[in-house]
Amino acid sequence: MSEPLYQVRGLVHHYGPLPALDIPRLEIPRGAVIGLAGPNGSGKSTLLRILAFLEAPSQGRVLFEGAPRGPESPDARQGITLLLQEPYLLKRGVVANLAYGLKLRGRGRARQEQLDQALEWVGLAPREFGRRRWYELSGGEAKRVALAARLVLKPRVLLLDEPTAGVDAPSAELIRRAALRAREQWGATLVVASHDLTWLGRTVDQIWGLEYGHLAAAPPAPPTPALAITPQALYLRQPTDLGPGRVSVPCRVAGLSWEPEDGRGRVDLLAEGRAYCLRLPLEEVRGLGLQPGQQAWLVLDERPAA
Amino acid sequence: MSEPLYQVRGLVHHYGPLPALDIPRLEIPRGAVIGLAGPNGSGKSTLLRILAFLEAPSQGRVLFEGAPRGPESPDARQGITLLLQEPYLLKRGVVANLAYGLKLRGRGRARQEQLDQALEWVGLAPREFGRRRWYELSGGEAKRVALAARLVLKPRVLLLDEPTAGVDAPSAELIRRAALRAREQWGATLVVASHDLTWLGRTVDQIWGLEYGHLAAAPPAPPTPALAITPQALYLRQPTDLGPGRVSVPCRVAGLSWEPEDGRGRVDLLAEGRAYCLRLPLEEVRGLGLQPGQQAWLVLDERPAA
Amino acid sequence: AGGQLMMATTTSTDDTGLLNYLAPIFQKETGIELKWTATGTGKALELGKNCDVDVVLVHAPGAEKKFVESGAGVNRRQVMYNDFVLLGPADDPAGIKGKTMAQALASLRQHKAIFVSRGDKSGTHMMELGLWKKAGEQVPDKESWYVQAGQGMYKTLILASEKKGYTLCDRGTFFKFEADNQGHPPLVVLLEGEPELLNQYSVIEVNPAACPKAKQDLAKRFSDWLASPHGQKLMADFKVYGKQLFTPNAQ
Amino acid sequence: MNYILEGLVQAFRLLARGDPETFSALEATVRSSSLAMLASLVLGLPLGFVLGHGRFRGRRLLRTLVDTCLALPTVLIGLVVYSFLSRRGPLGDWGMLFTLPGLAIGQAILALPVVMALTATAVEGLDRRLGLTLLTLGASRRQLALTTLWEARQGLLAAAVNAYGRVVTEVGIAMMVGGNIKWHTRTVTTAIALETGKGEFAQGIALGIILLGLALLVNLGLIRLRRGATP
Amino acid sequence: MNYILEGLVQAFRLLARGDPETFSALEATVRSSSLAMLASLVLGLPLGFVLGHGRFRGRRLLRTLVDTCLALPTVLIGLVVYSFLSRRGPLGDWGMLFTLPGLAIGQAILALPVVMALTATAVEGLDRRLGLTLLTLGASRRQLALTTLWEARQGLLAAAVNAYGRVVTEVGIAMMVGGNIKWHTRTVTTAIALETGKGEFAQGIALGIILLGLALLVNLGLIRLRRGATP
Ligand SMILES: Nc1ncnc2c1ncn2[C@@H]1O[C@H](COP(=O)(O)OP(=O)(O)OP(=O)(O)O)[C@@H](O)[C@H]1O
Ligand SMILES: Nc1ncnc2c1ncn2[C@@H]1O[C@H](COP(=O)(O)OP(=O)(O)OP(=O)(O)O)[C@@H](O)[C@H]1O
Ligand SMILES: [Mg+2]
Ligand SMILES: [Mg+2]
Repeated sequence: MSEPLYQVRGLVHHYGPLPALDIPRLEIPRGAVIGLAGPNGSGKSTLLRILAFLEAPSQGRVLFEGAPRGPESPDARQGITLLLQEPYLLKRGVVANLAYGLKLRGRGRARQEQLDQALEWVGLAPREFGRRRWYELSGGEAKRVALAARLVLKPRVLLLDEPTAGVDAPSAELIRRAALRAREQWGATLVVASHDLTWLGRTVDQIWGLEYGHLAAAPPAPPTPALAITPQALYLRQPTDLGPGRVSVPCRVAGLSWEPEDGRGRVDLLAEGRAYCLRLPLEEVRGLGLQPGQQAWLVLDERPAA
Repeated sequence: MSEPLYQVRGLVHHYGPLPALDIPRLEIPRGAVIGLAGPNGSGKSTLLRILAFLEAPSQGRVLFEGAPRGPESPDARQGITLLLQEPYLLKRGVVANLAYGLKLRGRGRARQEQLDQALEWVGLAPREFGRRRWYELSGGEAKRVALAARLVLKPRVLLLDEPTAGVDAPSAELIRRAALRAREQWGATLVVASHDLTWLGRTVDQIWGLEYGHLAAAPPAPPTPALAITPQALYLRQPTDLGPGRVSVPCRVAGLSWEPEDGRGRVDLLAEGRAYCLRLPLEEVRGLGLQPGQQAWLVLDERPAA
Repeated sequence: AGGQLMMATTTSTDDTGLLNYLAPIFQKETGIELKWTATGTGKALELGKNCDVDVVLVHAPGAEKKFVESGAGVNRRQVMYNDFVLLGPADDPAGIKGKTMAQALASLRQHKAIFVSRGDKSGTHMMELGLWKKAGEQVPDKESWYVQAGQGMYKTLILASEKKGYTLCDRGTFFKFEADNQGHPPLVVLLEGEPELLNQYSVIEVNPAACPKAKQDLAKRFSDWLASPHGQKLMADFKVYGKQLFTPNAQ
Repeated sequence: MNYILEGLVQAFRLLARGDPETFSALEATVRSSSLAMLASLVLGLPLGFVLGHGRFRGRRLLRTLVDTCLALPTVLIGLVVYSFLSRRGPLGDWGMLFTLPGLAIGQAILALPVVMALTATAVEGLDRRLGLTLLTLGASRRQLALTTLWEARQGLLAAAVNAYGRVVTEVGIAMMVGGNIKWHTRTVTTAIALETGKGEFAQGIALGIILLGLALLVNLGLIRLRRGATP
Repeated sequence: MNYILEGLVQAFRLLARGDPETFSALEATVRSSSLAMLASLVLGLPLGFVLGHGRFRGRRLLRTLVDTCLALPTVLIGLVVYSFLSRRGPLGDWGMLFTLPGLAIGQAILALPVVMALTATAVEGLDRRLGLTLLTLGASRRQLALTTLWEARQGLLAAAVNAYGRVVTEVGIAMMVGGNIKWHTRTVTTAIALETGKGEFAQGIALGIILLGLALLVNLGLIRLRRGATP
């Protein structure tokens, strides 16, 4: 079980002449919950499609459980599922959409409780929404139905492309819980792309930054958290005497916040246009005595030149 | 010019038996920048479609400049434009998509500078994206192209349905600026629906909350700011002796933040599950001596029972 | 001189190539361009009745007489004939070779030998129906051995040969069939030369009283030309596979 | 004008008195066209799916060829099928010439390119996300094809209705391969052609109207398939 | 089998030596079908748009009727058009019977339901957001229709190609209204019918192949219209 679930080697993907992705090496351990962040067009969706084996990379290999796969290999087909950035519902009712994937797996007729539960996970009342047709949904509702249709499959790998875009805050929280439940309940591995760094930071173990198709922080083990930092990385005065391969960068305190869900506190920092966050018990946050807008320093691993 | 741009009276909209919107009275003044917030399915998109005269309400009247309109009336047709929640690009190149609306207005061939400028407003490099075809775009890029295609028309009314969903943070900031520029440069009136309350609070004059198709705060003049509050509304100890029709509600400090764009500070508060915000110079925020998670009180106008 | 003359005619005159042969000569000599539409006899007469053509050239004496009597046509003139032959498989299972027409038909019925009828009210079909009548036989409409094709002559021949059946055929088409099968057709002539097998062609001008716009002058020129000794000689000279096909008989 | 009115009256009369020739022709039409439609749908839907969904070399050229086959003259099909089914032809032993199943073969060839071309167009016109969605939900190649076709059902209905229109109205194949044999392979269209040739125009129109009536029945039966596929 | 090979050889021979009868028939076919296609597209595209895009009462019934008209037998159309154009008919004075424009009228009637039905299907199959998008960009009713049709161009192409296939292969109207008059209204299909009737099967196949060649040329010309409409 020490073998990583995904191993990516020398991945390059082109659209016509445009290179969209260039990832020399990447490993995703079993049971990891990984966040993908990066500007529009940085390649998040492309990477997710490749991890879902929907698109074959122009170059390089993607191994799943040690073997290369295609959309036809049953393991990958039934074990991996992707929520598209703009989900598409089949031209049927909500329930039929939920049941479709189960039917494909030949698990006979989907049990009603199963479907109801999936709807509840994404905050949709089964009684109200079960009956709706595919076009009788608002944007956020449609997105949540699509997500429910993935959750109900209890897939081993859950790839989510902006699951909370267009979704209201309470539902985003439910989605966060559903994602984490997937790992707890059936050991799912998750990769989640999102622009909502706050939400993402609270949901995933680590965030990988993508930019122009490059992974900003190389993630091989031991993984260096790129965007979620530890308290040890934060300095209120400029640190001296760092070990080799480490640098200090000035940052500003962008925000201090209290998270109603778990009562914990959080510090958001901005350094060189990139956001970092630190999650601590509320008291510790207060104990740091930070003020919004205040200057501080972060100590990071030196990044190799791109 | 004292007549409001939009006057809505007795608006009710049904989808089949489901009521999606019920707004007895609503007025939107010329040059206002209004935010619409509310959970999924609360009717934001429906309201925007009705304001764009794309959909006729089941009941009630919507007056634009004092007169009812339909999708065919040239004033409304060419003066009002809506960015759909899931924008659709015509099956042509990016440039042709941008030029399409201008061509409809018979303004001859669109000038190149005009189109380039619109792309720059949404943070897309004209040189790089001008040549792309409609399918050669990432989700966020497509959304921004669609927005640019609205901005280039310099419409009198700009209705934006979740313009920043799926858009990266720097672009969201650009979109915010573009929206405000529209009011400054050509006096546009804006109504913007979004789930990103932080962004929305920073962009609009006032936020109207929608819930189950009802406007949570009745917005007729003088408008009671529902979600953006003034410093006078915030108390650190429970206030007594309030005037008639006013109530105090306990709240918690959800966050303190520094806004890199304008260097101002901001306090986010949560009361009864609703978010309020207060924008102040950074020093004043610090001067309040607030801590995340701290308890405080808000004084609000008593809300009539729904 | 000049002008266009519109004629409706049966398929046989076109299929044999007779009109392709006559029309250019007629045009050269009179300046009149002959245009024709080749269809079933019934349809040709109906087109005449509706004034859509100026002249008809057909071979169904009974229908022609009615056509003239109804006032649709005038000046019916017999111009030529060819003849029909009764074809069948060479082994002649019904044994009709050498019999008279009436005996032959009776024998077909007795043996329930497959007989393929045109079944399309064409001149050939009318002839066949007349033969049954003359022989005092009921037309065997619903008998399983009596196959009603409802098609042109050539396709009826194909049908008959596929089914190894008997059929009535005009000699022109049989020539073609014979030639196409390198002189060894799957159907051979079993009965021929009886007087009732003559196939008379007539030309009829459309009645100008009923059709004011009909070009009766041109129609009459054509009719006269066909009946003239010159026209008659041309017909006699017309050969299919080296054999004369039509016998001129204008009075 | 008279023909049309007479034809209408005549159509009702034929149906009302249960004219055996008319009903025999109707039966032949229904039988052969049903067989032909069955065959062309069974072959044409999957082939059309591949043509519209696949991404293989020469796909565009293949589409052009299929589109070209939309202009296959029925008489040509009739002749070619005849050449195969004739006693002297390679399939002569099957004894299919001048039978309804033989006729249906020819008609299926006529319908196949229609079904293929329109199915391909319908599949191509679907939302690009559909295929990805089905794959992410775990569809195998077969399940993908089936669901895609089901999502495209409006377009497939159009394909089928169009092909049906062609099959049920064609004359060339029915004449050449069917043989227009009374009581056996005489279809409504060959009967119309025959009556027209006889000059019985009103009767021809009457039969034409009856054929249209049959098509109307078929289409009314399909109405419910249209339901529920659009908002 | 021989017929087919002979027909192929014969087709090349006819084209190579510029056989005047063949080229006259080709010309008649091109002329009448072009006229018919022009008329049916000019009428059928807007009507099909309304049928597919409009939201009026009775729309579904109307679609069913149009679909039924896909099964209009050509001989019936021929007879009806004949009834109007005949000297005795109401439009007899126009002198259109046995002319190519008259034939084109009948063929346009044949093509119209095909164009309408397939245009409606194509328009219905478009993304629901297209219409809203065009309205939000300020399109008038006419601009909406034009752009919608342009976005549906793949489907319209299928409609046109299908209708063309029908028109170019039909025999019934060409026989009845055109009259199959040599050098004038003899089209390739009536020539095929004639040759086949005479038993000149190889010649019939040759002409059929030539007609297919014409269709291939037309479709090759359309290939570039396909480009750029799909990723
Ligand atoms: N089908 C395509 N053809 C050509 N280029 C494409 C295609 N799809 C994506 N691209 C380009 O590839 C790059 C990566 O796109 P991708 O969708 O992976 O970005 P993303 O990180 O998901 O962006 P977003 O945050 O906007 O969703 C972008 O520059 C995009 O324009
Ligand atoms: N075409 C339709 N038919 C039936 N019901 C619909 C339709 N469109 C929307 N609805 C319903 O109407 C209500 C309002 O939808 P609307 O799209 O306006 O919500 P919204 O506020 O924009 O939500 P979101 O934040 O998810 O975009 C929802 O309950 C939705 O399910
Ligand atoms: Mg993306
Ligand atoms: Mg919405």
